[in-house]
Amino acid sequence: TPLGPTSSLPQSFLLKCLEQVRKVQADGTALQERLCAAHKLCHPEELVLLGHALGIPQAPLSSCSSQALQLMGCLRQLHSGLVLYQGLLQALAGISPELAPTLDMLQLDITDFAINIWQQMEDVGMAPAVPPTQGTMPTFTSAFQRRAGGTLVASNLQSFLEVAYRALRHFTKP
Amino acid sequence: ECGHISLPTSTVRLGDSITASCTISPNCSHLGPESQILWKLGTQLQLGERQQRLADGSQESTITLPPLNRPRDLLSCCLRWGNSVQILDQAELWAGHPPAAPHNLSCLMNLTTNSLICQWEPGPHNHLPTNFTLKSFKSRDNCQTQEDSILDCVPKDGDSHCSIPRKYLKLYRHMGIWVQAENALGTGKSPQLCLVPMDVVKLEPPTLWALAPSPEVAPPQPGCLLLRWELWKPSLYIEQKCELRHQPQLGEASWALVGPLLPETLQYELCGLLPSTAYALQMRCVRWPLPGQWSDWSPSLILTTAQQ
Amino acid sequence: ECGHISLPTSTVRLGDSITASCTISPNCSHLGPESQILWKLGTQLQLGERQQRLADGSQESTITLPPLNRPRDLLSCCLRWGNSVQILDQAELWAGHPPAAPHNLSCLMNLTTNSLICQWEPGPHNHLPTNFTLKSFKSRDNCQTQEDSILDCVPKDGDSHCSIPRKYLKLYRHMGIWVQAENALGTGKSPQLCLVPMDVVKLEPPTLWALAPSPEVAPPQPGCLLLRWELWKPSLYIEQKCELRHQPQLGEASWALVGPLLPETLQYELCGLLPSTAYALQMRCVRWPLPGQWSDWSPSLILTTAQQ
Repeated sequence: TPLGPTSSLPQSFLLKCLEQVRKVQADGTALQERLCAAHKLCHPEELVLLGHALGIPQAPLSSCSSQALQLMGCLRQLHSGLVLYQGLLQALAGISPELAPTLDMLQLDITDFAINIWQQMEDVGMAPAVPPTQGTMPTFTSAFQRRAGGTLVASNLQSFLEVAYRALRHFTKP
Repeated sequence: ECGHISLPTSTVRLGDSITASCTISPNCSHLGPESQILWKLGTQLQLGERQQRLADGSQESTITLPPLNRPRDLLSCCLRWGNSVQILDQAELWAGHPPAAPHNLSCLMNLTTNSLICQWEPGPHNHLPTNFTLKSFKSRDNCQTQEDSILDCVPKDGDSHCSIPRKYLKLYRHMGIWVQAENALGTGKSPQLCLVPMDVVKLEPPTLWALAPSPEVAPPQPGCLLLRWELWKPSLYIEQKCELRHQPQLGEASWALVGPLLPETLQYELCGLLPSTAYALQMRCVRWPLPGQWSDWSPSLILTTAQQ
Repeated sequence: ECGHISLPTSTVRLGDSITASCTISPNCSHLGPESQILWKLGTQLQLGERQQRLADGSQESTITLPPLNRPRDLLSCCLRWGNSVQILDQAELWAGHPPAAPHNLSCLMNLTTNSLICQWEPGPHNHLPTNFTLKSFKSRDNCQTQEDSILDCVPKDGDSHCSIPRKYLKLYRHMGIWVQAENALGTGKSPQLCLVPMDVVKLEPPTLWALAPSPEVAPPQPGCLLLRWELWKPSLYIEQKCELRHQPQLGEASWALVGPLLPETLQYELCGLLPSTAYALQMRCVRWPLPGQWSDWSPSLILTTAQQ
């Protein structure tokens, strides 16, 4: 059911987005729990310095924050953020055999979510002309860096999703 | 080669017949000039309609077999040799029907194995080796257009179900699915389903508990019961509504339904019940407001209401 | 790389200690000139013995760890940064023992699966990931010389048995077999077996039947029983001898042994028994005169002798 850019999107699309945010959050939590259990990397704040050195990028969500809430801008930022996280998770490939299934599930769910947003934006004619790219990704040169990177990326992803969830919640209110 | 059977096809419909020919080459040692070619279908010896000598000196016999009424048979080309019958070549004959279109195709998304499991009914046995393949494609609209290549899911031999792993699925997009049956005589296709995996999630029922009276929890009023329930853990991210049903353990009492109920409730008082009576309580949930399938009813929780 | 731990080895014997060093590169942003390097073993923070500035401006700390008493531990190289402790690198430390030599290696040739199944006892746990491999070679003599390359049979994770399929076996030739256990600290080898697969065939017991009286078969004398038995089908090609044992079902009676008996007997009269008494009968067979292993005793056949 196509809609004009100004009016809100179909309710079912926004409800699906909320469900997908919760699903990706659950996957992210599973990854964090396993990194903590298997490798004692339980506190991202212990890895800030390493994060700077590795150059792990963060995804902006200014149009989703309460101060400047704007539906289409928020969706665009949410989509490119998800694309960024797809790239970061791919860079973590080979993290460890025990974590690989959890990482795969997270990647699949993020990819699904990104495609849904993109296709909905296309359906309402609001998709950017050029799809966003992942940009330069950090290179993790050791097993430890992949695990530490995984802890930082998972933590950043949870904060990213928290902001997105609040904005989507706002947009779904009748 | 001493003898060679040639057939137009080795598979025909039950009741059809086949014309076969067998050529015995001249250099088939010990071959007398006018050796008689015989045919054996199963265990029955028969003469061909026509036997002729070909230009290159080989002998050729042709036979039109009676309508085949057995799914599988062996046709042998033989030669009388002294007082024995020598087999020189053999061919397998199959008879059956083209496969019926599989029917009753249904699919469920399993959150435990994270795969879409589809099952179908193969239809009547067609007596021939038949391959079933579950075929699917992703679609941007209601399965009118195909977004990418067709995925084949091949079930284990004899199975009438197949499961598509998570990595081949787009959980929130439409996909067209059908079953194709194929044997030597043709192909049968089931009607095509068009579904969204998340809309066919198979939820496990919630877990029901009695709420034991404690300092924080006052004991229930007479005719009331204190309960709590928890959603099935892998489905926590899915917004759901639930229903409760209860039935006094008295003879042929019927179920009474209570709902819709919120999926997560730490404390719920169910009232309007008969005092000091044992009740069976069951609960089920469904994805809501997004489309979904009801879970089965949970196993019964048996609780007894307080005395008057 | 911001920080890098270097270790001589990541696996030592339990109770040994390790000297590690960690180098923090100057370009690790926000690094103050005299940042203090800290070490964390498990959850315990420690200072290194020595911290020095290297020519290229990086800082290096060295630490000799206390004797390791846990099979697996995590060593982290950290930096005090503001009031937080930042982890810059992490290394897994393993402590255990070289593998003990596996023992009690024994093999049986299984005629049903047509494979040589060997089992062993792995010996005490050595706390380290350990790979077991069943190694074998064919030999023309008594396993003094090796005829061909060594075959590796790798058991499933955690299993202490492995089966060598028929196609790798010469059933009537000698083969040398041993088990090798390997972990980061060394290798343990079991004593070598030298066997011929056919000499270690595991026979299933024969099947015992009562012989019902019939026109051809006169009823048994008092104190006698009429029996027949059949060899285990897959072993029919093996010449065998058998033994029968019987025990009256009376309190603590012991088994009486009858043998050797021919492997195939259509009718056998067992006499010298107490009249109208229930007897338990069992039978076993062995490859004979060629070497072999006795089968287990067959399940009991309970028969009662006629009255006086």
